[in-house]
Amino acid sequence: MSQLKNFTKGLLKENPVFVLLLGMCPTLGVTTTAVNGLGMGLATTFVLVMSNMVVSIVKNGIPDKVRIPAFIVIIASFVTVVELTMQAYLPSLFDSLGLFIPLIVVNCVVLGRAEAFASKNKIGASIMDGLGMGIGFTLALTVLGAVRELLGAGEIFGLSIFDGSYGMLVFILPPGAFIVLGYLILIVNRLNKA
Amino acid sequence: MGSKKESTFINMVIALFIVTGIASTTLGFVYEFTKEPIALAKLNKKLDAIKAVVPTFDNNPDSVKFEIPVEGGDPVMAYPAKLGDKLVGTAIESYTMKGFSGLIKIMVGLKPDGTINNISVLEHKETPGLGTHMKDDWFSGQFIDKNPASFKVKVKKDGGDVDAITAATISSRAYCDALTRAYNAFMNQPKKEEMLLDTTPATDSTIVASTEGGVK
Amino acid sequence: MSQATISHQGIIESVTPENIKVRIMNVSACAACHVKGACSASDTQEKIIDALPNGNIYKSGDLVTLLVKESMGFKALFLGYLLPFLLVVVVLIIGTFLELRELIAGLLSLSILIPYYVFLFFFKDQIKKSFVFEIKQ
Amino acid sequence: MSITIIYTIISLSALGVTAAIILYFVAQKFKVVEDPRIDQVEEMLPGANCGGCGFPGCRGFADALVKADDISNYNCPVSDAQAMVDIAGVLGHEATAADPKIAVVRCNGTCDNRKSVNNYDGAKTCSIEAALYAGDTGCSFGCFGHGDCVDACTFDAMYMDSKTGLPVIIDDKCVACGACVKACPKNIIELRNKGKKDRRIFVSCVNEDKGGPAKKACSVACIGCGKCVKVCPFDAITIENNLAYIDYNKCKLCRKCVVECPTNAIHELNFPPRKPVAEKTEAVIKENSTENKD
Amino acid sequence: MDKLINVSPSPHVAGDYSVKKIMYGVVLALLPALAASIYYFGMGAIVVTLVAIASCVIFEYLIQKFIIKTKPTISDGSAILTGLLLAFNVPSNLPIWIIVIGALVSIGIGKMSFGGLGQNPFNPALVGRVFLLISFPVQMTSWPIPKGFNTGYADAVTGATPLALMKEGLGNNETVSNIMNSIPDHMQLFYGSMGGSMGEVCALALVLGFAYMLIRKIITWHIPVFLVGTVFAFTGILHLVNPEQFADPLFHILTGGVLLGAVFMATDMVTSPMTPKGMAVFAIGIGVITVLIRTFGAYPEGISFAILIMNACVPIINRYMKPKRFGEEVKNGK
Amino acid sequence: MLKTFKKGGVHPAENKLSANAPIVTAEIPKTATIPLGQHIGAPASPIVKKGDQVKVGQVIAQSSGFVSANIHSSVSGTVAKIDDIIDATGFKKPCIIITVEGDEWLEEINRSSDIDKNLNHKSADIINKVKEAGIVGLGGATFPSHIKLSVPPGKTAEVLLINGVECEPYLTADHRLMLEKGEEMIIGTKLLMIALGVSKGAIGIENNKPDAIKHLQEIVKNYEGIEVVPLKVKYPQGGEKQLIKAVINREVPSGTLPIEVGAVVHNVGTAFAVYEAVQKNKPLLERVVTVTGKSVSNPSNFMVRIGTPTTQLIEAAGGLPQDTGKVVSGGPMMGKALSNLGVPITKGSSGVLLFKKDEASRRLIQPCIRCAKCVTVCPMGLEPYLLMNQTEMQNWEEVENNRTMDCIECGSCMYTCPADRPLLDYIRLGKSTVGNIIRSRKQ
Amino acid sequence: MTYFIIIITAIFVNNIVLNQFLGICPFLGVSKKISTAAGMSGAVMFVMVIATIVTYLIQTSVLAKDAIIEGVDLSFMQTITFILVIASLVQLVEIILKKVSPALYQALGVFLPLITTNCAILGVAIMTIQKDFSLMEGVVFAIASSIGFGLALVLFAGLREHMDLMHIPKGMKGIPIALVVAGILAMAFMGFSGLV
Ligand SMILES: Cc1cc2nc3c(=O)[nH]c(=O)nc-3n(C[C@H](O)[C@H](O)[C@H](O)COP(=O)(O)O)c2cc1C
Ligand SMILES: Cc1cc2nc3c(=O)[nH]c(=O)nc-3n(C[C@H](O)[C@H](O)[C@H](O)COP(=O)(O)O)c2cc1C
Ligand SMILES: Cc1cc2nc3c(=O)[nH]c(=O)nc-3n(C[C@H](O)[C@H](O)[C@H](O)COP(=O)(O)O)c2cc1C
Ligand SMILES: Cc1cc2nc3c(=O)[nH]c(=O)nc-3n(C[C@H](O)[C@H](O)[C@H](O)CO)c2cc1C
Ligand code: SF4
Ligand code: SF4
Ligand code: SF4
Ligand code: SF4
Ligand code: FES
Repeated sequence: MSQLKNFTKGLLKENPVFVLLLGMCPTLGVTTTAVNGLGMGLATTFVLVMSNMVVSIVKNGIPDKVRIPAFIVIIASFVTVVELTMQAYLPSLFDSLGLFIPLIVVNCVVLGRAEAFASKNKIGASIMDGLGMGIGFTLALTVLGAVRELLGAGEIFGLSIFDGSYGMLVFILPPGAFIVLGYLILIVNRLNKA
Repeated sequence: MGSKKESTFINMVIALFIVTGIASTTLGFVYEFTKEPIALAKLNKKLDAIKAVVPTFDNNPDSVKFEIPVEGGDPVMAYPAKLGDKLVGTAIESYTMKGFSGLIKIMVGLKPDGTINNISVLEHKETPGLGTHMKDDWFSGQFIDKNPASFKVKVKKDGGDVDAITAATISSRAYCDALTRAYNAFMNQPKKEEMLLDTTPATDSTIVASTEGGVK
Repeated sequence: MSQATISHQGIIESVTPENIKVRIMNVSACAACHVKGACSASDTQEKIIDALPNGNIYKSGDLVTLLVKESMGFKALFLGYLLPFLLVVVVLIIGTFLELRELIAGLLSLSILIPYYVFLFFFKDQIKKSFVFEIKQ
Repeated sequence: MSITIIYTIISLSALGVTAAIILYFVAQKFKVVEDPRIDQVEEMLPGANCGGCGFPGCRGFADALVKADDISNYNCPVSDAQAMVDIAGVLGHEATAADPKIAVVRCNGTCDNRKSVNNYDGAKTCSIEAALYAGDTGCSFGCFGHGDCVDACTFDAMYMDSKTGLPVIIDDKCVACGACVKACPKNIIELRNKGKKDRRIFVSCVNEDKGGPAKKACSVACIGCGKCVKVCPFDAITIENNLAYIDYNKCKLCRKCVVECPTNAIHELNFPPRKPVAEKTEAVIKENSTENKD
Repeated sequence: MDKLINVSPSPHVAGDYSVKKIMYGVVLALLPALAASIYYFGMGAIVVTLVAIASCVIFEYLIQKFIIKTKPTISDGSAILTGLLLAFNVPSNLPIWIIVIGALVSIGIGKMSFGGLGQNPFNPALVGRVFLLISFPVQMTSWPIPKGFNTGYADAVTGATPLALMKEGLGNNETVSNIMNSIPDHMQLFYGSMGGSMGEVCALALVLGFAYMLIRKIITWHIPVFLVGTVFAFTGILHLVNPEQFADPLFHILTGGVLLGAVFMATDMVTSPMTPKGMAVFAIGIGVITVLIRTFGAYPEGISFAILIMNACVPIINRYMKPKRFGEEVKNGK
Repeated sequence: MLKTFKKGGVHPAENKLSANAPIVTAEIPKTATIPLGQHIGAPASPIVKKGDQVKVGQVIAQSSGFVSANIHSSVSGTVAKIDDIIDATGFKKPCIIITVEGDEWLEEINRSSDIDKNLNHKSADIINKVKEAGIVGLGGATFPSHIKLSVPPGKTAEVLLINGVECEPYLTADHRLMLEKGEEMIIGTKLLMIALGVSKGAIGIENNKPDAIKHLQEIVKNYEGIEVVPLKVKYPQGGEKQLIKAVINREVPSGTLPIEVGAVVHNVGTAFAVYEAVQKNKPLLERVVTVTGKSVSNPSNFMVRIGTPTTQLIEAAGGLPQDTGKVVSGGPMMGKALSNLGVPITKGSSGVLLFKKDEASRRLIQPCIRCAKCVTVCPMGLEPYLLMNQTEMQNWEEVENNRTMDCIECGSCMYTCPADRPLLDYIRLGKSTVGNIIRSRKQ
Repeated sequence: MTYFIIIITAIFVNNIVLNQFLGICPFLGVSKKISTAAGMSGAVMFVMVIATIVTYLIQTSVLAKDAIIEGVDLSFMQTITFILVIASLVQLVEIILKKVSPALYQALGVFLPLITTNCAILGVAIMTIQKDFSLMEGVVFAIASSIGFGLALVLFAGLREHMDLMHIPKGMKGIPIALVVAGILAMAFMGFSGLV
């Protein structure tokens, strides 16, 4: 697979959220606005790229049996880095993402890529793969956030599109997350087939 | 694929030891590095809230904060703001449990005589589009420069002077409740007199980094 | 009449007159996920199940379905998870009532698991008798 | 170095070592001897995780393949036959390159060829009609046309031709999984060799009646006359129960029987058009083209 | 004989129930309540009803025709019913665009996403209603005050429902008897002279509809009776415990959507259990959750939520509440 | 209160058009086509060849297994051929075709119509006679009757129930038989009681046949131990298990036979056939068949020789109406639609029912609205909608767990379904598939 | 009374799956059978409680500020520690069970999918710390959360079983319809808001 393909496959064909259905908890949990989705997506992308990179560097030094815990440690470290950095420099975003930042650890996109891809491939490919997956994830979260924000409050990225009093609150509330994601997956499936 | 390390006991321990060792070292340093900015961010958040509700000041209200006990509930936190050595206002972090979805936290800026300077909402879980309107200027604006001694902090339905948010009387009521709590605490604070007389020079406004967040 | 059963696919590992060993792949809760391949392998475990030999029609390598009565599944659940869970919680409550320090109470409640598992160990043959696996093609 | 860093390192390393020890024991107890070949085989599988093989996902299947003594009974419907051969190679089994197969519909009882004698009004599925009635035509062997086979195909490789009332197989999509064969209560669909250049010759009829009734019920029925048997130079054709059958392993695609058959029951697929010899042949060619449009 | 004879498996005759008859039967049973709401809310009721029905039918048609591409089946009457019941569940001064959104949600999300009639696990009209309630709480909780032969629509004078008054009053630590003074008496409640959703106000009309459906054997008595009984018993007990904290049971039954829900929405056969035993469990569940929400929750009324929640339990109820099998439990007098 | 079974049931329009038409002896056909498989179980094996001369009552095919029955010639003449003939379902089945010549009976058959009240028989003799005479259940199931009379070891029969319910709409064959051959039928009942060694017998009759109830009540006064039980009009009152529940209030446990609760059920026609076999030496070679339908000009009841073509009976009842859309052998609820009209009357045919075009088609299938009407009416306490769905999804394990095998195929569910779902079609498919699974498991 | 509030909140008002979005993967992925879903919830309850106790003890006696040494605050290591501890714990339970009673272990293997460390378990452990619960409160919270998880799971398994017999439109089959159902369920559960 060419580098480019490693990168692009994550965008639509193997989009981690819409197609692979990975990392659903943060996807649903943080996407009340497009900005939150973007922030979470970028945080995850960072962890994904860094851990993919490190995993592919150290893969040969690690015995099979402790592969998973070692990966977890690596991933968790990057998560903590993100956590601390965000807390320091983007405190309000950190507040709104809340619990889901530490939960990046258990996001199977990350562990999954480390395990399935980075542990078998060279650094370059691994980074591209991580980047592709991460951007796919970010894209999905941002789209979901934007749709919810638009339907719920008439805004996208805080820019008013129509009068907020016409917004349907339910889309900002938990039920809206499920419903919008359900239909988005439907649409992406159709697009992918076409 | 190169040769993998065998999964022997020793290998495993060593590998994990190394991985965790490196990870922890890195983390430790990152932590050290971000410790101050984090503390700063936390402090700033608080200071911003205080700034928003009291007149210009030049001290660090966080370093002179104190608790005021409240009857039948948790104490509220008071942050005296001074310009030079003059108390220009006190920010009171007050709360209520009577919101539509429970807890609402507000920061109330009171001038030394108890007049409301400004109010900001710190934390709430009210329904977006309903209770959230309590953050709107028109709503909080109606309290500015009112003194609860004369301005009845109650929604009109309950015989007060406050215009309630449409379809969110509960939130409005809760807001008034938190405000009243702040006001009462301020007026009944044991240190009140002392505070007004306090002439100790304000520490310069550089922020003391070691300050921990303080209030949860 | 037939009762609600749970079935699980497996592959016959070995056949002896006394029992048949069936190897199953125990996948995690995410098993329904499209790309479980992309997830880590650590959460797939092989388990060897001893099943009752019924007839000589099976040979090793056959793909078979293991059948367990649903009630048996719940019994296993009770012994394996719920009972120890209850023990832990009860000890914790007692500890809290005795106003022990949290650390002590917590450790105490966790340590109740040790005698529990010892107990299970002594009764393992008894337990074994009450769990019967059937297989069908 | 601050004290925090020191403690960080101490506690985390301790944790790491503890985890290593626990995992060591886990590994000891579970002994998941992951045969490296599993990964290899999994790589060769399509990764569709469709469950078509009867195992939980491709990895499950890969695992089963690696552990099995004889893999000839295992088949991945999605990947082509070559993949299975390659896998057999990896696993050191005999590489029996099974010829690629494809489903064929052995009934040509279209609405025109086979008139209805009554009007079936029950639930519109083949299996239900089969359980109760012989069908709404004189042929009690032929296709009911309710499309149970089409429903069974998970690869969208079939559709019901609304004109003929018969199922049609889309060559490119059929992976020879056999689901349709199992679904058809009349045993009309057969998996046959895909043939050179996708060319196939088969008897498109399953009627076991004697010639007279068979011909009466359906104008293109095999009447068991035996002419094809005589003409076949490779002994590929046999007749049993008044029905001819062409063994695809023996058939060399010479097309002699096709011309010989008096009822046009023998079909040829994907052959170039013949030089016009007789009008009958033309009919056959026309049928080919309908059969092939996808 | 010119045409071929039919063959089919037995039976060769069919009874005279049909989906259409059932659906239109329910519509008929809803007419008294419709009449009552037109009486009380005038133009508003007519506009809301027409918009809701029309948009439900149109959405169903469009979705079937263009999205899932099946033969449109709008003539079976279920979309009309969904529209009518959606209209019955909203205030009569609801802006038209909100009603259209409600209809889209009812039909699009609540029904067609699952494949249409009979496939949906949740009551479509209630999915629409709860969606609107959560999305547009302001508009959905301003109730026109009923007055005979009302003609206004958007400009109707709004007020609160008895339940909202009760909830608010209790929230202010007032006593029940105090609050009751500002609420119409029980007889008025029975006739429907109170604020509320369009179709829920007139208990009399709903009871008439119930009787009609019973006689026509469209529904059985189990769900309505168990549901109302549960609400009565539960609120009765609470009332006995503290009459100043909890309103009397009759008040609870006559106000809000209990009757509408019990007779027309919980009985939706698609989304309710199949056996009398199951229906009893289902109805009791709804009753209990309704009272819990009303008396302890934030919302003044909870029947819509309660029905949806119990809808979710229906598969489990069906699974464990099987009909008694013939020959299952043999106690033959041998 | 009339006795009835408790759970479920429907009440289709009765349409007993031929209730007042006395039984007419139908003409002897020109050729008789006698299928070898007229009963449940193995087809009989022919013992005549092409060209053989046969007489009325002569055995032409012999029982070929434990569950099988003899077949007798119902006419006299020459065996034209033994061949596969398309049967009612369109499949080819072996038949003996006899070209009729005259009407020559075997001598040992007593053709007088005097009533022979001699009850001095031994159980074994009766059973043997029944077996020899090729009697099978005439209530529809065509199960060889002698097997039902041989109580399996370990079980005891306590009561004999005679099924005169005739709960199927339209059909009146049993009704007329009870009215016209009541006494013979009662003697047959008595003989069956002797064969079974029971002292109690009951005849269950639906309350819509008051004349038959009265008539039989008169007669049974002379016969000890027999009671006539009027039953509520509710389909499927005549189902074996429902009848037992209604009359003696016992439920036959799932998966077992009536003998489990000490009951044996026979149809009135069977009882009459037993009378004829034992007292008159006459094997089963004719039966009463109702020919009816809303468009039929003379709805009638015929005494018909087995092997008579259906078309001949239809002619005798006034001919095939122009707008016939469907022809059913048996009643509207359980009968089989005929795919061609040339098929012969067999031992199991109780009626020929003609539907007009507008009655003949099923209505459009709609999605199930889960109204539970099918559940309510199922007399077996099943959930037909579920069985259908699970069969459709081929979830055989669940189909079995939900007891599809208990279904008696009464059709009540499908009759009542407002969405016109083909419930029973699917349930039958489920039953046959699950039946196969169970059988293969036993091996 | 606080326990009561914790319980009601965690089960109904802030249901861990429908409102907090934790444990979505098993929610969407776990088997279609009600019994398996129920079994799974039981197992999760055990793991969640044990995990909460262990992580709580680690937090308070190691990580919290001043817990081991005055002035040292290791709480930033929460994430990494908890995930490691929980992951090992899950494995440990398995080994012990296998060792002490193979039959039991086998039966569970056939009955249940594997329990993995998922968001729900880690999330509850972290929330216990974040909400400043005492140990007992934390345990009650964990139990209530797992009941809420089980409730959602079982309801959902029932709906799945039901929908397996229905003709869901092609594109909606599987995850999309599952999410829509979850959304409607979440909407219905919003009725419980304020119920404390
Ligand atoms: C979905 C929904 C959310 C609500 N949220 C709030 C809220 O956040 N704050 C509030 O005061 N009232 C809220 N309410 C309304 C109250 O339940 C109640 O109806 C309202 O306070 C009545 O007061 P009014 O006199 O202001 O109309 C909400 C109602 C609904 C239906
Ligand atoms: C914290 C954690 C979360 C996981 N989440 C998922 C998940 O959401 N979906 C999934 O398919 N696998 C997930 N996995 C991996 C599975 O548990 C398991 O390893 C995988 O399904 C097995 O796939 P296999 O069949 O390729 O071996 C997760 C693993 C961990 C450790
Ligand atoms: C649904 C149903 C309805 C039946 N109705 C009748 C009936 O009306 N009269 C009758 O004699 N047998 C009826 N039977 C057949 C009886 O169950 C039983 O087979 C028969 O009475 C036994 O007598 P036989 O062996 O003499 O035929 C019915 C069976 C079923 C399943
Ligand atoms: C007694 C009865 C009650 C009904 N109640 C409702 C209802 O509350 N909401 C609704 O959308 N449809 C209702 N319907 C119509 C129909 O069942 C509904 O649209 C289906 O749920 C759509 O699949 C009802 C139908 C009947 C027969
Ligand atoms: S079902 Fe039949 S047509 Fe479809 S892929 Fe399988 S073999 Fe081919
Ligand atoms: S080939 Fe078989 S399954 Fe397919 S439509 Fe014809 S009869 Fe039905
Ligand atoms: S009677 Fe018909 S519509 Fe009603 S539940 Fe049964 S199958 Fe469904
Ligand atoms: S399921 Fe069987 S027994 Fe029940 S009503 Fe239907 S056909 Fe009759
Ligand atoms: S045998 Fe049929 S065509 Fe030759």
